[in-house]
Amino acid sequence: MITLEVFLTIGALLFVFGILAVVTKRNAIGVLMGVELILNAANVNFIAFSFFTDTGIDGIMIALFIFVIAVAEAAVALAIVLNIFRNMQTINVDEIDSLKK
Amino acid sequence: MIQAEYYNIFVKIIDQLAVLDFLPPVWKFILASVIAALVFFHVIAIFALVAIWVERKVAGHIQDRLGPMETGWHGVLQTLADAIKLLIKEDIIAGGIDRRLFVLAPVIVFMTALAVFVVFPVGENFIVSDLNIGILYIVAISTLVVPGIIMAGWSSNNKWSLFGAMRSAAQIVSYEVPVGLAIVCAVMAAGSLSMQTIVESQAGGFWNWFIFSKFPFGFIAFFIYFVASLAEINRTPFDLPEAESEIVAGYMTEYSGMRWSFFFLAEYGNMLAVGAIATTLFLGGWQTPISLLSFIPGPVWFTAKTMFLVFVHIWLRWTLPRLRVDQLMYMCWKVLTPFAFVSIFGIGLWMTF
Amino acid sequence: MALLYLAIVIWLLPLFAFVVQIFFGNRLPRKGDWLVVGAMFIDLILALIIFANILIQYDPGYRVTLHFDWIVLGTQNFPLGFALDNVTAVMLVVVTAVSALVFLYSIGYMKGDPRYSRYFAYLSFFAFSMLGLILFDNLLGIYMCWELVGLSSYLLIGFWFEKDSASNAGKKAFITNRVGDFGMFVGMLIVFYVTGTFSLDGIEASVVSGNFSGSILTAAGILLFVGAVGKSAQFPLHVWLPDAMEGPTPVSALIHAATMVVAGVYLVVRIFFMLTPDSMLVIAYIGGFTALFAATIALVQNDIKRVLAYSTISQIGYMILALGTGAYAAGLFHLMTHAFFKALLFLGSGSVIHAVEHAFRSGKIDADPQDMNNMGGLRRKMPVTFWTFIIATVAISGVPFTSGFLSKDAILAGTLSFAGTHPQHFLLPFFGFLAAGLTAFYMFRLVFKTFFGEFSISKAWGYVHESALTMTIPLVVLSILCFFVFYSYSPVSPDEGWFYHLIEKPEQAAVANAGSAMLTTGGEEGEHDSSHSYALIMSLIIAFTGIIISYKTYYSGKISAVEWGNMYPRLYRCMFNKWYVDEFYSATIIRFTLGWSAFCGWFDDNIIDRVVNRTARVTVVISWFNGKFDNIIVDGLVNGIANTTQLLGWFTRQVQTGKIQQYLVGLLIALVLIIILRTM
Amino acid sequence: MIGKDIIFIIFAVITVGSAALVVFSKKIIYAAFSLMLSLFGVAALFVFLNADFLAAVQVIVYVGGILVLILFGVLLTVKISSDNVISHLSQRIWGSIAAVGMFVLIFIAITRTNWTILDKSEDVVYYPQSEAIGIQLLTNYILPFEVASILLLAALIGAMFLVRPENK
Repeated sequence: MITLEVFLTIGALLFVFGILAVVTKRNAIGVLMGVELILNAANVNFIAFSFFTDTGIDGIMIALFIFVIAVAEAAVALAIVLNIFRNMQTINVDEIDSLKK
Repeated sequence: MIQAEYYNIFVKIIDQLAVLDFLPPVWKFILASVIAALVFFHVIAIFALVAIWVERKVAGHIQDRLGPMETGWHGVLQTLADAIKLLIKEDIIAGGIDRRLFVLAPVIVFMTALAVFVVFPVGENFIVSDLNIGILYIVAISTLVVPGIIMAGWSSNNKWSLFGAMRSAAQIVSYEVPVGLAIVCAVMAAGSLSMQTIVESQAGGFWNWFIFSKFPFGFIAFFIYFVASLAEINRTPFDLPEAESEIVAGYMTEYSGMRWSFFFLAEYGNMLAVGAIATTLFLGGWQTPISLLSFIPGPVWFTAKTMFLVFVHIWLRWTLPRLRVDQLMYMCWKVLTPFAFVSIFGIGLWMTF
Repeated sequence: MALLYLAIVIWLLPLFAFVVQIFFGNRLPRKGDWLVVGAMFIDLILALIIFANILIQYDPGYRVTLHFDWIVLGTQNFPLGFALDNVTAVMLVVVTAVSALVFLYSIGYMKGDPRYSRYFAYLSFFAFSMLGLILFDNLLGIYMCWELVGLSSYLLIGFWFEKDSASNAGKKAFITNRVGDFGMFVGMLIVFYVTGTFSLDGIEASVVSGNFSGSILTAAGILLFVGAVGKSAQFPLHVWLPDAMEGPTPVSALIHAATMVVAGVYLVVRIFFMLTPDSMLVIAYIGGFTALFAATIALVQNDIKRVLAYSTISQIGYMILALGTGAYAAGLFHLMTHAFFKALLFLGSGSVIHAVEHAFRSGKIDADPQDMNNMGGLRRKMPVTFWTFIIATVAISGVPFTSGFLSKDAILAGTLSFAGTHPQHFLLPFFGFLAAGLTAFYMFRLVFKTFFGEFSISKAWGYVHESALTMTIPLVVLSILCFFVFYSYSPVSPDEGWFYHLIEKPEQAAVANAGSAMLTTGGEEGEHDSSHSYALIMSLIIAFTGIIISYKTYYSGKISAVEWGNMYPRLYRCMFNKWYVDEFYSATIIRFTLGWSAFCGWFDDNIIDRVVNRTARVTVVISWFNGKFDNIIVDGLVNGIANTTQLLGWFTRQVQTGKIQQYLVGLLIALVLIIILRTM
Repeated sequence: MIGKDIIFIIFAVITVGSAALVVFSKKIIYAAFSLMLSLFGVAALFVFLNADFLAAVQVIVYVGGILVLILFGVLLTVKISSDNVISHLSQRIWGSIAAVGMFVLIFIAITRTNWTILDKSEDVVYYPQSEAIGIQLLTNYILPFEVASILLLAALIGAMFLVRPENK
C-alpha cells in the first residue's frame, strides 16, 4: 500500500487542488492557500523520491529549502495583500484588474 | 511501525499481558496509545484539581487571608465541588456563533496540552515514546494551540473574544522565538533532540545540570525559557489575552460549563508541561542532585522538580502585576531574544573549546 | 602549552576591556580608566609569569604552537595559529610593560579630557591588536592585526580631531601606511601563490625544501619588507611619523616609539628565515640610510617631540640595519632596550610639555609649549623628570653601563664585522657610526636646551611644577630599566646575558641555498672576533665626541650653533626642512595626481563636450531631412497599417481582462493541450 | 502489515480531503482551518517516509508560522460575516477542466513510468535524520543555506516595508 505511486498520486491531488484554489478563489488569501498546497505537493514528491529511490538525503534538503521559500513567500504575499486591502478596500481578485490598463 | 523501535512503556506492559496475545502488534500498539492518553488525561485532571486548591490557598496566604475553608478540611474538596458544578451546568451556545468551530476549538486546545506528554521522560524507564526528535515534537505540537485559540476567538462572534485571540496568538507566536532559542541552548549542550538523551547527559550530580554546568549561559537560557514559557501559556504577569479588566475573559468569554473547563484544564496541563520541559532541559530531569540521594527513584525527583516550578508559577501570579502590550513585546524582542542569542553563542563557544 | 593559553588570555584581556569600555565606559566609575589600566597590569603580570618560565627553561629552541581551522572554503583551508617562542615572550613583556606604564601615565596626562573614556578604549584596542600581531604565527593573522594596529594608530593620532593638523596627520599616517601595506599584501599573495599557505612554518618548509627560492623569494621578501618600511617609518615612507606627534604624548610614547613602529622590525624578524642575500642587502641599506638620514634632521629641529620622532626613525633604522647585516639578536636586543628608553624619553617630554603648557596657560602666554626655544632651566622645578630624562639620554647616546650601550654596540660590531667580510659594503658601518655620533649630539642638545640655562619666559616660571605621581612613577620604573644589569652581567658585552642565550638566529635556508659565501659569516659570529673590541672603542669615542660638542655648543656656548648654520646655509636649510621629502612628495606625487585630475577635467570640458556638441548639431540637420521623409512617406504607410492593427487589436483586446486567474486558466489549458499534442 | 496501511489511508484521506475542502468551502475561515488539517496530514505522511524531523519542521513552519499568518490576514481583511468566496461559474468550469486535465496527465505519467525503487522490505532500519541534515546543511548545502538566510532577511524587510503606515 505504501508505495511511491501512491505518494505521487497524493502529491498530484494536492497539486491539482492547489491549482483549483488558485484559479477559482475570489479572495486573495484563498489564492495564497492554493499556493501553499502546491508547495506541499512538491514537498511530498521530493520526500517520496528521497525515500524510495537512491537519491539519499537530497530530497529532504530541498524540502527544507522549500519551507524557507514558503515562509518568505507567505510573509511577502500577506504584506502585499494587506497593502492592497488598504489601498483598494478589497482583496477580491475579480476587482483587482489594474493589469488591464 | 516506526515507533516499534522506540522504547514504549505502555507497549511493554501490554506485551507482557498473556490475555491479550490474540491481538496483532499494531492493535496492541493502538491499545497502548489509548491507555497512555487516558492516563495522562487523568494526570492533568487530578493535577488541576490539586493545583487549583493549592493556588487558592497560596493566593490566600500571600494576601494574608485563609482562602477556601468551608468544603472539607481546609477546603480541600472545594475544587471537586466546583468541578461537579461545571460538569452539570447548562451547555450554552449563544446565537450568531459559528457552531462547528466553537465546538472544535476547546478540543484542539486541550489536545495540544495532552499530546506533549508523550515524550516526557518521567523516569529512567518511564516514557511513553522516546522520539529521536523529542523536543522538536514538543515545539511542533505546542504551536498547534494558536489556530485553536484563533478558532475560539473568531467563532465566538464577539469582539472581546477576537481581541483576546489576536493578542494571545501574537503573544504566543512572538514568545516562541525566545523559547525556541533557549531550547536550542539545551539541545546544543546535550547534542541531541531526544528528551531521554538530554536527561542522561546531565547525569552525575546537580553541577552537571545545564542550569549550572554551562554557567552562566545555562542559567541565562533557563531563565529565558522560564519567563518566555510563562508568556506562552498566558500566565501572570503575561496574562493579557484574558485580562478581565480590559477585555472580559479574552477568547474564553463566550464559553461556559464543560467547554470552558477544557480550556481551564488545558491551562493547568500547560503549566505542568512547561514545568516538566524546564525540568528536563535544565534541571536534570529525573536525575538525583547528589549521588547520596540516589535511593529515591527518578519519577519522584522529576515530579518534585516539576511541582517546584509550578509552585513558582503560582507564586509569581500573586506577586507581579500585569504587563502592558508594548512592554510585553519589548521584553520579548529586545530583552529575551538578544540574551538568548548571547547564551547560544556562549554555549557554542563552550562546546567548541 | 599552558603558557600559550596564558598568552592567548593576555591577548584577549584588552579586547574584553575595550568592549566593556567602548559601550559602558562613560557609565563606569572614574570613566573606566581603572578597568583598562587594571587589565593591562594583569597582562603585565601574566607576561612576566610566561617570561619567568622561559627563563627557567632557558632553552633557545623553545617553541609551542596552536593551530586551528579558521575558514574552510571548499577544499581551500585557511588555518590560523598562535606560536610562543622566546622572541614572542620577550616581545610580550616589552609590549605589556611599556603599555602598562604608559596607561598609568595616561591617567594623569589625559585628566579632564572630554573623551577620556574613549581614549582608554582605543588604547586597550591598540594593545589587543599589537599583542595579536606578536602572537600569530601566520602571515594572514599578522596582516589582520597589522591593519588593526594601523587603525588604532589612526584613531589615536587623530584623537583630538578638532585640530586640523591632528586629523590631517591621522590621514597621512593611514595613507602612507597603506602604500607599505599594499607592498606587504602583494608579498603575501606571492607567498601564497608559491607555497599555498600563509603559515610561517609552512613557508619555512617550502623555503628549506627549495621549492620557494630564487628571484621570486627575493621579491616576496622585499615586498613584505615594504610593509615594514611603512609601519616602521623607514625612508622613504617615514614622513608620517613626525606628523603623528599631533596625537597625545603617551600615544607617541607607546605607539610611535616603543611598540607599533617596531612591528616592522618584528615582521622582518619573523620572516628572517626566508630572506635571500639580495633582500638582506636592500634591508641593510634602507636601514642604515634611514638611521643617518633621520639623525641629520633631528639635529636642527626645535619641536621637542619632533626631535624624538626623528630619533625614533633613526633608531629603528639601526634595528633594520642590524637585521639586514645578519646581526639578528643585536637588532632584536636594540628593539627591546630602545622600547624602554624611548618610551621614557617620550613620557619625560610629555611631562615637560604638560608642565610648560600648564605654565603658559596659567600665565596667559601664547607660545608653543613644544618648542625647545621656549624652555630652559627646568631641572630645578622638575627633578624627577630631569633625572629620568638624563638616564634615558645617556642610554640612547650609548654611554657605558646603560642598556643602550650594550645594544648599539652590538649592532655596530655586527655591521663592522659584516663590512670586514664584505669590504665593498663599507658604507654600512659608516652610516652606523656617524648616526651614533649625531644621536649623542642631538640628544644632549635637547637636554641642554630644555633642562639647563634659564627659562625663556620668566613670567610663567612660577607656574612650572613637577607632574603628578601617576606620571612620575612610570618615569622612574622605566629609568631603572635603562641600566645594563637587567640584560647582561657584563657592562661591555651582551654576550653574557640571558638574551643572547635565548635568542637564536634562525636557519637561513635561502642564503644557504644561494650557494654564496656572502652574508653567511656576518653578524653574530663576527661579534666574537676583534671587530667587537674595535666597535666598542670607536663607538665610545664617537659618543663622547658627540656629547662634548653638544656641551660646548649648547651649554658652555664655546661654539655657536648659529655660526655653524651660517657657515653651511644650504645644508642647514636642507636639514631643517627635513631634506624636503614632504615637499618632494607634494611636488611629485600629489602634484601629479592633482594635475592629472585637472587635465581630465579640462579634457572633459573642452574636448569631449565639443565633440558632443558638434555631433548634436549634425544630428539636428540630419533629423530635419529625416522628419520630412517621415511625415510624407512613412506616415502614410504607417497610418494604413495602424488602422488595420487597431481593428485587429479591438478583437484581441477582449481577451485581456486584467484578471490573473483567467490568464492562469488559459495557460494551464494550453499546457495540457501542448502535452497531449506532443505525446500523441 | 494491515494496521500500518489503515493508519496511512486515514491520514492520506485526511490530507486530500481537507485539501478539497480548502477549495470548495464557502467561508474563507473554513478554508484556512481545512488547510491546517491538510498541512498536518502532510506532516503525518512525512513520518511514513522516515522524515520525522521534517514532519516536526512542517508542523512548526506551516501550522505555527504560515497558517497563523494566513489567519491573521483573514481576520484583518474580512468581516466576520464574510461573503461568498467562490468566483464566477465560467471561471470555475474552465478551471476545473484545466485541473482535471493536469491531474489526468500527471496520473498517466505516474503509472506509465518505470520507477527504479530501492528495496523496501518490512524491516527497514530507521535512523535519526537530524544529524545528517545538520551535516549536509553545513557542508554541501552551505551556499543554499546562506542564500536562504539572506532571502528570509530580504523577505522580512520587504514585508515590513510593505505594511508600514503611509503617513510618516
